[in-house]
Amino acid sequence: MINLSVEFDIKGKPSTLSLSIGPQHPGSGHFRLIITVDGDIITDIYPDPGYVHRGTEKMAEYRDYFQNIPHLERPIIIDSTGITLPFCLAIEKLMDKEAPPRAQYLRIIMAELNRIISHLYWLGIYGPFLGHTTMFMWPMGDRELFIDLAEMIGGQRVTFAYTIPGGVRNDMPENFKDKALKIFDHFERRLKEYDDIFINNPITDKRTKGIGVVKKADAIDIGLTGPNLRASNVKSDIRLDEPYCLYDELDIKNNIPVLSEGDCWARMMIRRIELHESMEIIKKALKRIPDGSVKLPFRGAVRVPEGKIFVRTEAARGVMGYYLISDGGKTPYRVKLSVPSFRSIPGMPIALKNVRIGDMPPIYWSFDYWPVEADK
Amino acid sequence: MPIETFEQFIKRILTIVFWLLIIAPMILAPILFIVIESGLIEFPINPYALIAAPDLIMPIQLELMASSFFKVVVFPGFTTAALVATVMILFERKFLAKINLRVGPLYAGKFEGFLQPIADLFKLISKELIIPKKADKTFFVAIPFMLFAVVSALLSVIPIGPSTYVARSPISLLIFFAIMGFFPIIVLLAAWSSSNKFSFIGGLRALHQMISYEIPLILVAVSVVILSGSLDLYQIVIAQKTVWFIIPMFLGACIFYVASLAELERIPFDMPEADTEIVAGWLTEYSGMFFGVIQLAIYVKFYALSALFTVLFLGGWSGPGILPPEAWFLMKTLIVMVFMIIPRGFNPRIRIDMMVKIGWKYLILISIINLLIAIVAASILSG
Amino acid sequence: MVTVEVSTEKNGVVGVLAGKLNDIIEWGIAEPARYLINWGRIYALWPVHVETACCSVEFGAVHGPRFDIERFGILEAFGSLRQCDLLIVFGTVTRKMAPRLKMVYEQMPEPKYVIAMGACSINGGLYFDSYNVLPGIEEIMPVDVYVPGCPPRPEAVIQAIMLLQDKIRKSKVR
Amino acid sequence: MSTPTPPSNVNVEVSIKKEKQLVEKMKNKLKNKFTLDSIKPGRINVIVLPNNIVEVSKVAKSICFDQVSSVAGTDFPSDNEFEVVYHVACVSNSRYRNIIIEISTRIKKSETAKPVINSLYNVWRSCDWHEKETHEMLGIVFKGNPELRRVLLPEDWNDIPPLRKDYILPGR
Repeated sequence: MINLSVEFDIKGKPSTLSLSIGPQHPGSGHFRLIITVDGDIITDIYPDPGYVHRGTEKMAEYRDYFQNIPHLERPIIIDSTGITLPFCLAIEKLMDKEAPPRAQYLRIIMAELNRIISHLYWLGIYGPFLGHTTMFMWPMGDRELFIDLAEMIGGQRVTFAYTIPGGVRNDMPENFKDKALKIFDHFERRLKEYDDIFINNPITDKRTKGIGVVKKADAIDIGLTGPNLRASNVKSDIRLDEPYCLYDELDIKNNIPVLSEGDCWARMMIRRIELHESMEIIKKALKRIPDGSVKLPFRGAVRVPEGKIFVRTEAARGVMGYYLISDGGKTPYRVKLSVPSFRSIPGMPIALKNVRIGDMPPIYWSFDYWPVEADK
Repeated sequence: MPIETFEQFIKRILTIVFWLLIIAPMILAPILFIVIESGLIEFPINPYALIAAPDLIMPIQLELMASSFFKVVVFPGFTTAALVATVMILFERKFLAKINLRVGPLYAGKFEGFLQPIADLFKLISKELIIPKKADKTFFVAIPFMLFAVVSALLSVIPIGPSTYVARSPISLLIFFAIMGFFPIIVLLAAWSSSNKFSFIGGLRALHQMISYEIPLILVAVSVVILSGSLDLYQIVIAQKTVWFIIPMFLGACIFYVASLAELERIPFDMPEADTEIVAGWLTEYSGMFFGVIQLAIYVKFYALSALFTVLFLGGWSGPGILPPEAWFLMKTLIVMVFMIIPRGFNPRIRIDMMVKIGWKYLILISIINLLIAIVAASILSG
Repeated sequence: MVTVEVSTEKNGVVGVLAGKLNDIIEWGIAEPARYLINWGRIYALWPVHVETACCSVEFGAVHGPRFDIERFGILEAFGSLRQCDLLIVFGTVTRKMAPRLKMVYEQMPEPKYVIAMGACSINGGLYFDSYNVLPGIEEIMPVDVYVPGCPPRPEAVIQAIMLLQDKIRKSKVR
Repeated sequence: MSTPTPPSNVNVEVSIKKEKQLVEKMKNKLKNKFTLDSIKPGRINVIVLPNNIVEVSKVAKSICFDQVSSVAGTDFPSDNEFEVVYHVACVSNSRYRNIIIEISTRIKKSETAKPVINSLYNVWRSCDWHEKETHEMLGIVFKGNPELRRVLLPEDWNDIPPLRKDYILPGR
């Protein structure tokens, strides 16, 4: 049934060399970039995604709303709250219900924790892509601390399935706040060490500044989102523009970094600053979190009234949008995921044009492209 | 009976040795008796006397140790260097792990994974050797042995002690650099014969890198020659009796350090093997023991350049008499090697154009300044 | 590694002697050599860097300081697959990935080992009914150790490595 | 929209003021080339005919809707139609950043020909890859898209596009 003899031809022109970067390449994920190099300069880029296309959207039509939550978080398990939260919001809006305030705050805490976990993983891969092995190990080690925190609330290492329609699965334990603040203090110190060893390293500066530039107009035009867009001097963040989950009560106006360079360095720094700012947001949320129940009493299969809705939230990689059509049945009629990684694919040909082969891995990864998410 | 644990293995080996010791006299002694008594073979010393008086063996051993074969192959030659390299491979892995806040190899060997390189060696020996269909087979197979030979030759000119050296020549420094000139060619051949795009890019990068960094390396060596007044590495060590050359020529030592990092393809200059960019560079197609031999040769080259650094700047084998001079030499070399490993812990890799720019623009300029310093220092030192 | 073929078909004294000699060689040389080679393989499993799906996140965590798989001699993401001997299939294998994965497996030198990590690589897992996912990888390559979980915890991956080591320890050397 | 109490009618009226202004602006320029489906806080849903979609979207772009968030195609076998919705967000103007305009259009299915619609690539470059995906998943041809190639499905896929409702999952 499965054809195992597909030919992997890559197109090439005379006097240039075509290189297939991926899917088995230390500098690629589950993704292939076919680049044409003239000497050491990349002249042509042909992104070839689809190695992890698992038919999530089709399969979502066969699962009911609760079954869909663990199913829909699989595309991006390092940011699982980021991808399940808009789905739950969409269901709640179609049912015209609101989660209790404590649940909303818990969602904020979990989403920001996930943002930190995701950014740390990103930083951990960015290090070796620049040839810095220590920068792989340190973020991976410190990520475990935040995974511990998330595990305290969610009960799993990465796939929490924490947000459900009508609230969150369970309340946070009592000692969470103390432990979280302790870990944040520790991590603030660690971040300074990261700065010393990697971020402010003169070689990192030289290698990332001024390469892979995506200008503001281009960034808007090709549809970049999230940190990539904010690195190109656009202050666009759904948490601020269209606040969900009581983000508007937290006054996060100053917690959203914007840089104007639009290069590899800016995209790195945005995430580096967001690591810090997400902790600040969690601290604010922990201060204001009210008491009360954490979920509406749902039992059994949810029946969502007929309707269409588009909901978007700010996940770690950018705008996570869901277009949900319900026909009143047990299962959704159509779930369309608009994932941020998919929207950063067109950024690569622009950023990778006329750079050297050596700059390809850092530029590619500076978009925080997560192929599993993009392929759905 | 299958062996499953380490204890069983040791027990088996001991049993084999025991039985061999029992059986060997029973079979060998009569044969030896017949051979000696029949007078078919003339022995310089009566073998019976050897058994009776062990001190007669010493002259033979000394003669063996003085032979050039022993010198090339075992002591100051390849085996010593390979041993040091093996220790360094293990040390590098443990040291990097400690920087990374990890443990590093732990279970190979009962204590702190100290047998890890041996495990790697056994694995590589037993691994399948793949020669790609489109590769130039002759060169592809020859490259590991060529590297091996060149590296051994490199070691032969370095004097380890006042009387411990393989070859002494009035122009041994020149010979060292002449032999080092083979590396770019071998690497390019390796890259080309693999017929792999990534190999080829890696080979070209290595060529760029080695050629552009050999010039500052040689210019610094020239300044050492000016200070010592000799091209002989032995004489250079003797000339450092009063003051090590690292003191008048700290700048030169720094250049030499940076340039040898580039020459050795170590981070931050590891573009020829940058795995996230071009898979494994010119090593991409090598598998099994070919890879092992090349890696060993690279580490032995690492040792050779560190040894050269010791000879040129750290006074070679000179040191207080509490230890033999060879020990001082090896100790200094090991310290230099550790210093060459440290940048790997906290530096990203640089780009090829930056590397070429640093090499041609800055390092050559600074090494010419260093040459002037050397001239001034030489005039001061000579009074 | 060392195999000495002495014919044992002859009857009589010669046959018996040859059989004994074979046994002695097996006992004294082949068996210690087998142990030694296998011991080397156990502690030098270098994994291929081929990611098929999301379980690679947990494999990244396994390399991290908390779990540190290098204790077992496993290097972090290694350069070329020509020098690797462990293929860890990180989860879902799609129809587009399957031929590539098989190609990667075929390009690795012998001996090679495969760990199927995650429910998806065992039988399709969560994606059992998907149109683009292989129901397990055993139809394209032989698998040594299966690690269930979605995704498996790092401890499970370490256990899989230890099981694989056990398997290698008892295996014959070719 | 995120207040804990259910919003009263007065609040809704106030919160959709901006949206109404935008719709007025579009109506002035386009007369009756689109029909307004619904206005919710932050969401304007307009229905256009396939022929008018380029014109409408050009106007939408001129009033600062500059980034396509998603292009969602849906199969409605009961109506024998495909629905294509462009969700267009505003990024450059902070005043309208909370608003998404949903331009939806419906294409009739036919037994013989593939469903065809004009691509909006020349209006918004950001819809390029979304259109590729929709083309692949539903078989809708976007006329004017420069490179409608296969992105997600395997090279040897020769079944009907998987997101159509008459494609049954093999595992079910």
